[in-house]
This record gives sequence, C-alpha cells and structure tokens, in this order.
Amino acid sequence: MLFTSYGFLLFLAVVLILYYGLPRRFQWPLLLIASYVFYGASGIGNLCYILATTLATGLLACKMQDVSDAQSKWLKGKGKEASREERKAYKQRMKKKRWRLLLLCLAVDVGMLAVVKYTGFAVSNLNVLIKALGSGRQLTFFDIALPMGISFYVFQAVGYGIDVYRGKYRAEENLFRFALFVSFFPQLIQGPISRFDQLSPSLFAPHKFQTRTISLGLQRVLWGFFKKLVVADRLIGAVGMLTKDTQTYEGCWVVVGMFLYAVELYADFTGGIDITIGIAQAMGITVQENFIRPYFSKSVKEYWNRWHISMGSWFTDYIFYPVSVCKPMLDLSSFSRKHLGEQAGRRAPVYASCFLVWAATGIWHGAGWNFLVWGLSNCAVLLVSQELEPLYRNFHERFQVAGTFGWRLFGVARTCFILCCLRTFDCYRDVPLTFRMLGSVLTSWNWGELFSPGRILELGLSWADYGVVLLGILLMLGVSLWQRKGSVRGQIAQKPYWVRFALWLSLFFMVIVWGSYGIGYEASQFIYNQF
Amino acid sequence: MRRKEGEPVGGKDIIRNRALRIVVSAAVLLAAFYLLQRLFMPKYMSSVVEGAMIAEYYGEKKDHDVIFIGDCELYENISPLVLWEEYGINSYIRGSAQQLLWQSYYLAEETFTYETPKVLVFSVLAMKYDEPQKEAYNRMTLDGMRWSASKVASIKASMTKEERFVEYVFPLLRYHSRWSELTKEDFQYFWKRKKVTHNGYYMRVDSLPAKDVPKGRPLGDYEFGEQAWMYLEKLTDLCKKHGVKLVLVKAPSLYPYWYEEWDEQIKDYAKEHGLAYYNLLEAADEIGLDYQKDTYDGGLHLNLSGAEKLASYFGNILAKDCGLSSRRGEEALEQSWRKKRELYNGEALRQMDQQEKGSFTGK
Amino acid sequence: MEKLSAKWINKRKVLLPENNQPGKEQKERKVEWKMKKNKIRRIVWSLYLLGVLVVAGCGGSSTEEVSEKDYESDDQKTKQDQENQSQAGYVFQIGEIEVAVDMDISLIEEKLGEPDSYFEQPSCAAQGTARIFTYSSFEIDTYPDGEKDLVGSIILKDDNVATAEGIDLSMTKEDILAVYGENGKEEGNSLEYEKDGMKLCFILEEDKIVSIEYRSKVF
Amino acid sequence: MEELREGLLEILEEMHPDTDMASCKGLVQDKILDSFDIITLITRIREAFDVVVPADRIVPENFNSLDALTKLVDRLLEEE
Repeated sequence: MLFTSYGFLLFLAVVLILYYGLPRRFQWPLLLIASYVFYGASGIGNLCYILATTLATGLLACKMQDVSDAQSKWLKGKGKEASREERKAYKQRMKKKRWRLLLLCLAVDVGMLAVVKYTGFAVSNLNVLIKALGSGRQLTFFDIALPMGISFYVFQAVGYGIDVYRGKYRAEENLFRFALFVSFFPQLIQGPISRFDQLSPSLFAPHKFQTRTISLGLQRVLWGFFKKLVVADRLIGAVGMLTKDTQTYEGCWVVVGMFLYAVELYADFTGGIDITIGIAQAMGITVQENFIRPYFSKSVKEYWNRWHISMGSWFTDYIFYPVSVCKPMLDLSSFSRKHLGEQAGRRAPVYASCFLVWAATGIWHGAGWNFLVWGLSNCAVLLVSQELEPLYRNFHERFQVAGTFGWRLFGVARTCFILCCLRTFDCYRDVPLTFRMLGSVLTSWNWGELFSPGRILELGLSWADYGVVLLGILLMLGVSLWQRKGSVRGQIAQKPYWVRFALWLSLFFMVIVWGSYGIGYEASQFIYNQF
Repeated sequence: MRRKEGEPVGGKDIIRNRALRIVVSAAVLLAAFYLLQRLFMPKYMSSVVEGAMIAEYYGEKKDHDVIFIGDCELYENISPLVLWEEYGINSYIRGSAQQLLWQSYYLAEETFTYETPKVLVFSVLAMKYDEPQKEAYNRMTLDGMRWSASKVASIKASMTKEERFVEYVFPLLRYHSRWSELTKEDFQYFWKRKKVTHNGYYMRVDSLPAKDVPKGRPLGDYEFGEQAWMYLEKLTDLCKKHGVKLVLVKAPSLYPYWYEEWDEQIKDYAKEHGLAYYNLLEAADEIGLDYQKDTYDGGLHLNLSGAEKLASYFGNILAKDCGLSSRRGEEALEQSWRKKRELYNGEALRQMDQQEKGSFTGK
Repeated sequence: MEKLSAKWINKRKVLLPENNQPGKEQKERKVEWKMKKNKIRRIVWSLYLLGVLVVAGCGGSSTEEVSEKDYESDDQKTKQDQENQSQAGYVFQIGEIEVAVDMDISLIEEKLGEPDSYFEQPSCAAQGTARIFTYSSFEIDTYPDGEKDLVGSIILKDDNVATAEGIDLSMTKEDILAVYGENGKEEGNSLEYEKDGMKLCFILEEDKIVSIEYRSKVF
Repeated sequence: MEELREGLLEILEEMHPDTDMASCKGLVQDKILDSFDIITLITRIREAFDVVVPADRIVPENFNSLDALTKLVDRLLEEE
C-alpha cells in the first residue's frame, strides 16, 4: 500500500480514530495490528519475511539477555570467590556464547535479505563469468519478488541485535512489543532506520488526545504530500525519459536530467520522511529526523551527515567502527606502521574500513554494479577531501575567505555539483553508460538545443507544469531557510487562527489541484521502495 | 451580551468560540472544495456535447409515454418532436455516448423512480460489449446522473481497472488535472447549463454520403457475453415488474456492422420473452432512408432529415403495436412542445446558415 | 611498553558491587515466576519460529509479483519494445513492406499505395477516429493513440496473400497446428496464437480457415 | 591510574607533538583528533595495555580529553 493511495488515507484515518478512541493501553497493540495489515496489503507473502526477522531477532536477543543476566548473577554470587583467571575465563565463555547467538541472528536476518535481494544479481554475474570461461551451461535463478522495505526493517532488527549483544540496553521481553518496533507502519516501507532505545519510549507509552500534537503531525503529513505529489511525481515522467532515451538526450540534457533528478529525489525522500514523521507525531511518537537541509551542506562529508542520517549513522555504528577496531584491522595497522612507515600506518585501517562501509552502503541501495561504483566513488571523494586537509588549511591561511558568504555559497555549489555527478549512477543504472553520458556533457556541445522552442516540452511537461515545479522548489527553499530559525510549524502555530487556517487550506488545495495523482498519472511510486 | 474589554473570557465562552471556529472552518473547507469541483468539472457545452445529455432529463416534466434508452444509435437517429407532432406521443431519449448495457439498465431503474412510461425502447447494439470499455465514456454517462442507489450500482458495474470509486464521489480528484486547461466555458456555465438536446435528440443538419462502408469481418465467437445476457434479462424483469412494455430496436446505422448471428439471437430472445423487436436497418427502404442524404458521417448516424423520417415511421409502430393514443390537445403538453418547436427550428436554422458560412463544426 | 602493562595488572584492586538490602525472597519469587512465564512463552515462540522459517522458505517461492515500478524492469520493457519493432512477434509481409500491429500507419501508408476503399469511423463524442483501409486482398484497421493512428488489426481476405509463416485461406487446421504448434488458444471457432504482444487469430468453420487476422493486444 | 595517564600522554604527544595534550578538553570537538587518529590511538592502546576499546565506546565524550581517555581505559581494564 503506497502512502499516496486513497486506500492508505482511509487506513490512516481509521487507525488514528481507533488510536485515540480505544483506552490508552490498547494503543500499541492496535499499531501492531495496523502495521501487519498495512504490510499484508502489499502482498501476504511478504508477511513471512517480516515475521521471520522479528522472531529470529527477538528470540535470540532474549537468549543473549538471559546469558548476560546469568553472567552478572554468577559474578555477584559464586564468582566472588573465584580467582581472576577463572572469572576472566568464565566471562570469555559467556561472551563466546552471546557471540554465537548474535551470529545466528545475523545469519537469519542478513542471510534472508541477501537471498531475497541479491541472488538475481549474483547468479547473473556468475553466468557472465561462466560464459567467459567458455562453458555453455547457464545457472537459472528464482526471481523472488523483492518485498517492499525489507532492507529497512532487517537493518533495524540487526541494529537492535547488536545493541543487545553489546549490552547497550536490555532486550525487550515482550515479543509483541518488539514486533511493533520492527514493523511500525509509517517507517516500514522507506525508513528511517530507528534505534530501539530512541523509539521505544514514545512508541509504547500511552498518549493523550492533544489537538496540538495531532495538528502539528498532520500539517507535516500534508507538507510531505505536497513535496511528493506536486513536485516529485510530476518529474518522474521527465526524468524517466531523460535517463532512458540516452541517444537523443545527451550533452546538455544530462545536466538538465541531473538537476531535475536532484529536485525529484529530494522532494521524494524528504516528502516520504515528512509523512512518516508526521504520522508518528500525530500519534505522539517521536521518530528521528532523517534529512536536515542536505542541499545546504558545504562539503560532501557534511552532506552525508545531513542526508539519510539514520542510514549513515547505522553504517557508522554497526560497520565502520566495529570493522576499524576489530583485530585483523588493528594488526593491519600495526603491520603497515612497521613496514610502510608512520603515515601509511595511520591511513591503512581508515581507508580499508571506509572502503568496506561505502561498498556495503552501495550494495545495500541495490543489487547492481552501478550502486557499488556509486558507493565507492563517494568513498573516494571523502578520502581525497580528507587527504587535502593540509592543502585547504594553508589555502585558508593565505586567503581569509573561510567565513565569508561567498565561500559558503561556493561550498554549497561545489557539493551539489559533486553529488549530482555521483547520482547519475543512480539514474542510468549502468556504469559505462554513466561515464559516457557524463563525458557527453563536454564532448557534444548542444546547449542551443535546450532553448529551441518546444524541445523542452517534449519531456512531457507543459509550461504550466514547469511553473508549478518552480513554485514547489521556491516553497521548499523558503521553508528550509525559515527552518534554520527553528521549527516552521511551531512559528506558524503562533500566528492567529484564521491566518493559519488560510495557510494550511491553501496548501491543502495546492496538493488537491496540482498533485499528480489519479487517472492519467502512473501510480506514483516512492523511489525508495525499490531499495 | 457585549463583553467589556479586559474581562477574562469565561470557560463556557472558550468552548463556544472553539466550536464556532471548527464549524466555520469546516464550512469554508467544504464550500471551497465544492466550488473548485464545480469549476473543474467539464461542462460539455461546446466541444464535446454528449457529456451533458444525461443531466438534462431532471429538468423535464416527467410524464412521458415513451422513454428511449441507449447509445448514439438512438439519441442521434430519432426526433421526439416528430413523434409528438404526428402521433401525440410524449417521449424522451435518455441516451449518452457509448452507453453500455448495465448503464442503460440502471438508468431505466432510476427513471422508473421518477415516472412509469407506457413503453421503454432499448437499442440492442450495446449487447456487443461485455466488459467496461473506456473511462471517458463512463464519466460522460455517470457524472450526469443524480446520486441514487442505481448510480452507485452503475458505477461499480462500469469501472475500468484504473478507476476508483472515490473519484466518482469527489470528481475533483479526477478532474483536478484540468487546472491548466480551463476555458471561458468553465466559468460561463459554472452554475447554469444550456440545453444541448431536444428531449434527448442531438440534432445534426449536415450530410455526408455513405460510401465504402466495410462489411463485417468474420468473428471468432458470435455469442453475446453472459454479462450482456444477464443485464438484458434484468431489464426485461424490471419492465415487467413496473408494467412497462419493453421494445427492442436496432437502429438503421450502417456501421458498426450488425451481424446476422446477432440478429438471430435477439429475435429468439424477443420471441422467448414475448417482446417486440424491430430491426430498422432492414426496414431502411420502407422508412425511405437515403444514405446519400440522410446521414451526416457516412452512414454511422442519421442527420435531421433521416431522424425525422425514422420518427414518423417508428411513431406509427408505437401508436399501433403499443396502443399509444394521441395526447394532442392536452394544454400543458401543447404549450411546452410549442416552445420546444421554436428551439428546434432555431437550432436547425442556426446550423444551416453556419453550414453555408462553412464555419459549421457540428456543435 | 610491556613493562608498563604487567606492572599495571597485578596492582589492580577488585571492586565488588555489594548486594542490596536483605529480605527480598518475595520479590525473588516474583522474578522467578516471571522468568518461568517468559521461558514458556519463548518455547512456544521458538516452535512458531521454526514453522515460520519453513513457510518463509516456501513463502519465498510463492510470493506473487509485487507490482513495483522499478527503473530496472522498465529497462527490460523498453528493450523488449525495440525488439518488437524489428522482428519478434507475428509480422505480416506484403512485398517487402513489413506491417506489424501497434505500428504507426503513417510509416507504411504511402508504400502500400492507394487503398481500394477507405472508411473513417469517428467514435462518439470525438474520442478519436478509427480508420479502415481496404486493399485488394487484405484490410488494415487503425485505432487512435494521441495524434498518431496505430495499426489495430490486419485481416487477410483471400488466399493470394499468406502469413509470414506461409499459411493462407486455402489451408486447414492441420496446416496451422503443423506450423504454429499446439499451444494456440481455442475459443468458439477461433484459434489464437500470441507472441510478444501480437496476436494471430484464425477463424475456422469445420477445420476450414474462414479468416486470418493479426490483432493488437488492445482489442 | 597514574602510570596509565603517563602512558596515554606519551602516546598522544607522539601523535600530535604541537598541542598541549594534558590540559586540552576538546580533542575531538576541535578536530585535533580525526577518525585517522582515533583508530591509531586505539591500536596503540591495544599494544600498550593489551585492551581493545570496543566500538560502542567510541564516542566523543570518551576521547575529548586525557582524563576521559584515562577513565575509559581504566574501566576497560577493570572489566577484564
């Protein structure tokens, strides 16, 4: 069930009415049922994936918790007399036990995700390999339908498992509560990837009916719908045409495609997340922000701290740090420090773990070489900019521009440009084609074509549509600038009632009239649903 | 009771203010939605006229002897005015573009809630469609209907795959994309619509001789679909229940081709259920139709002269076989038909001199 | 470095968290009961987990296609469309002109020359005009799609034209089955084959071919 | 506790001779220690004190000053 379908709006209304209608102790069980109904609507078969993830992680986490409880009980009880070595050996044994449970949990979750998502990709590459080796036999693979949002809730469950293993918080005894944490419907399809200790307090707490929080939440949902329906979905057709018909649309059209895709991607992702956070807020549940004005960031590093924050922090906490601190990596570091000298010693572990993290991020986005290359090029840009630190530092010493507005503007423009180029991997979905298209921007100089009349209209957008998109961009820009002084909706809430009413009413009708939904528009699709 | 400034607002007042505010806001929201919806709904006043036909029936006085129900083979081929003037039969055509069988059935069902005519004439060409066809035609037939159980059932039976019921309840959700195509017509006919038909008859004066009308090609299966049979049976039972005489008719249009096998099936069905069935295509010579002068699009539909010939022929059948006595002389009817005659002539003259000027676009 | 760590380890004091106030048997028993309750519940769940994993295994194979618009699948579709144009599906050959369904009529209109008869069928309420070109031994009908008219169906009228695979009106059902195989769809007296979105339909009367028709998916 | 502090100070000074490691309170905040340095620091600690700083302890508070670092390593040794 998509966020932008009539069915979902009806479903949401019913859930909200029941949520505040029923006595407060039924609130989270209601959400659990609603989440499974929501996920079941997109295909009953998908339910068994989420059930498998929930049960595997939930049960094994409880087991891990039992082991660590037993350990602390033993230490308090009999352990007092035992000698240090005995205690250390006992702790090691217990840690080994928990480690095996964690491995089992990872095997089930990540294994299932890999089977469902990557068999096709792996087998097709194997076929290529086999063909290269000359043997005619081709492996046939079972094209399993990729259930929506599986990458999100599996990673969320894995994060929970690792946190329990590390003892960051106690495992959730009640498996129904844990099931809700994994399948909370607003964030089920496209994240954010929440942490149990951040989400569970407000998720399980009973919530009183407060018009203020509900209206704030619903306002954010409406804003999400505006970005999604009015801006993002209007551009899907045009971007699709630009990225598919690569013979006619090259050179300057690649740049147009980049710009439109950047706008579409931003409106689509942040719109979806606004709807998610808005719905949660309407139910009194706080979900972490996932995008904080990403296009204002002045460096690629800062961009990745503002774009899809939950994914970035997930990869950092659960892949980057563990990998960079694990034994083989530390041995690598000391080995390279001995043989290749001090500088290499410092860099080797960071380079290796950075490479690993970005390869994982790339592959997580989709089973394709273009995603992997996208990830690795991001990693390359980050490492190069880290290496050039000293160069930047003495550049700033010579020219005192660091704080000026012009420099910040240049930073933003540079970051946007770099990331637009990186995103083309996402658009063309084929590595050599992407490089050829990027090259064509310089080689085939056809900027004149852009201004020949009617040419731009062939993308399926009339002048009126372009006007609406421009208005959408300006509105989003304005709101982002305004947001820097604190929550926009909060400041609007101070205004007198009728001003607020007129504002939200006009936004509502903008979505109704300009939204690209209904007959004649393809079923609007969240780009993130494919990941 | 005026409240002095500075006096704190009592608890009761707050609740009253809050309630008032909610009521007014809701009212403003609904009013705005309704007005926008009226603005964006297509008016069907000039370019495509067929969309406005269904709604016109509600403005008429409802004591007709004969109701015609069906697609363009009825509303373009027969003139109720001639039926009145020659036979004193007060009739109305509840036709719409490509009106499907189940849509005709539910229209009949709705009409019987307003009046009970003596005769219901149904054009059988619609039997050839067995499943929902095109969204545009659905909208033209269904949007004009007033909300009733029949309309709900008709929508459910006619919806194609990509249509949603809520887009019928709130047409703004469907027509919102017309925001960049609004014309003067949308504002001019915002409240009041002009009449586009004459008791359901859509007049066309121009003529285009029929030539090379292709013969029908062999079909894989000549059987009408079960959906079609089911609704024909329901229509028959409905008329029997309301004591209305059901008359089946095949209009004298040369295309789409009317297969012999189809004709046989309708004849058998009529005999079986004791219904009258007239194939006017075979009776074209008797009617005196000349397909070089009496059709405006090469044989598909009749023009004004054709429709009048057919009306005078068919009126005779209605008077004799269905025993319809003439109601000429009833003052109210005479008066209303006199006004309709003026409109009728006015329209015919307008179309004729537009044709001389060559600016005739058919509407 | 080693010297530092060794010295450090043996000097460490062992800090022990002292246990809290006495007399918590009653609380002890409550915790005991809670642990037992959780234990039972967990056993039930693990059995359930086994069941689900089995289901997940077979579930994996039985999940029906989630209707997901994915740029990747679009790629395959567009590639497939290009193939349609060139040689896949059932294409009717007249001389060296290739006529395929869903193809733009204007491409071949001049090449086919003046039709014997031409008929236009404007649909009701101006929803686009269908055009019928009748040539000496075959007929082409078109359907409107935006501004263009696409070929809706091609009907062979006599036996001096044949399908690309060599079947014409003089032949019988056996010839069809011999050339096109058994997997045709039989409905009433029509036998229909489909390849890449193009339908080829034979209408038979007691095994004698009465009409051969190429039909687009739209009909 | 004291030798531990000296040991750590030794390591820090080796990496960044220019800054006064003993008193500085914002090693991570002021970007003196970047991700390179943190990992090198962890490797050195492992060699010096035979204790590995687990991933979830790598938070700015633990690495911001020499005292915080000493407390962290001490607690880790404690848990051994």
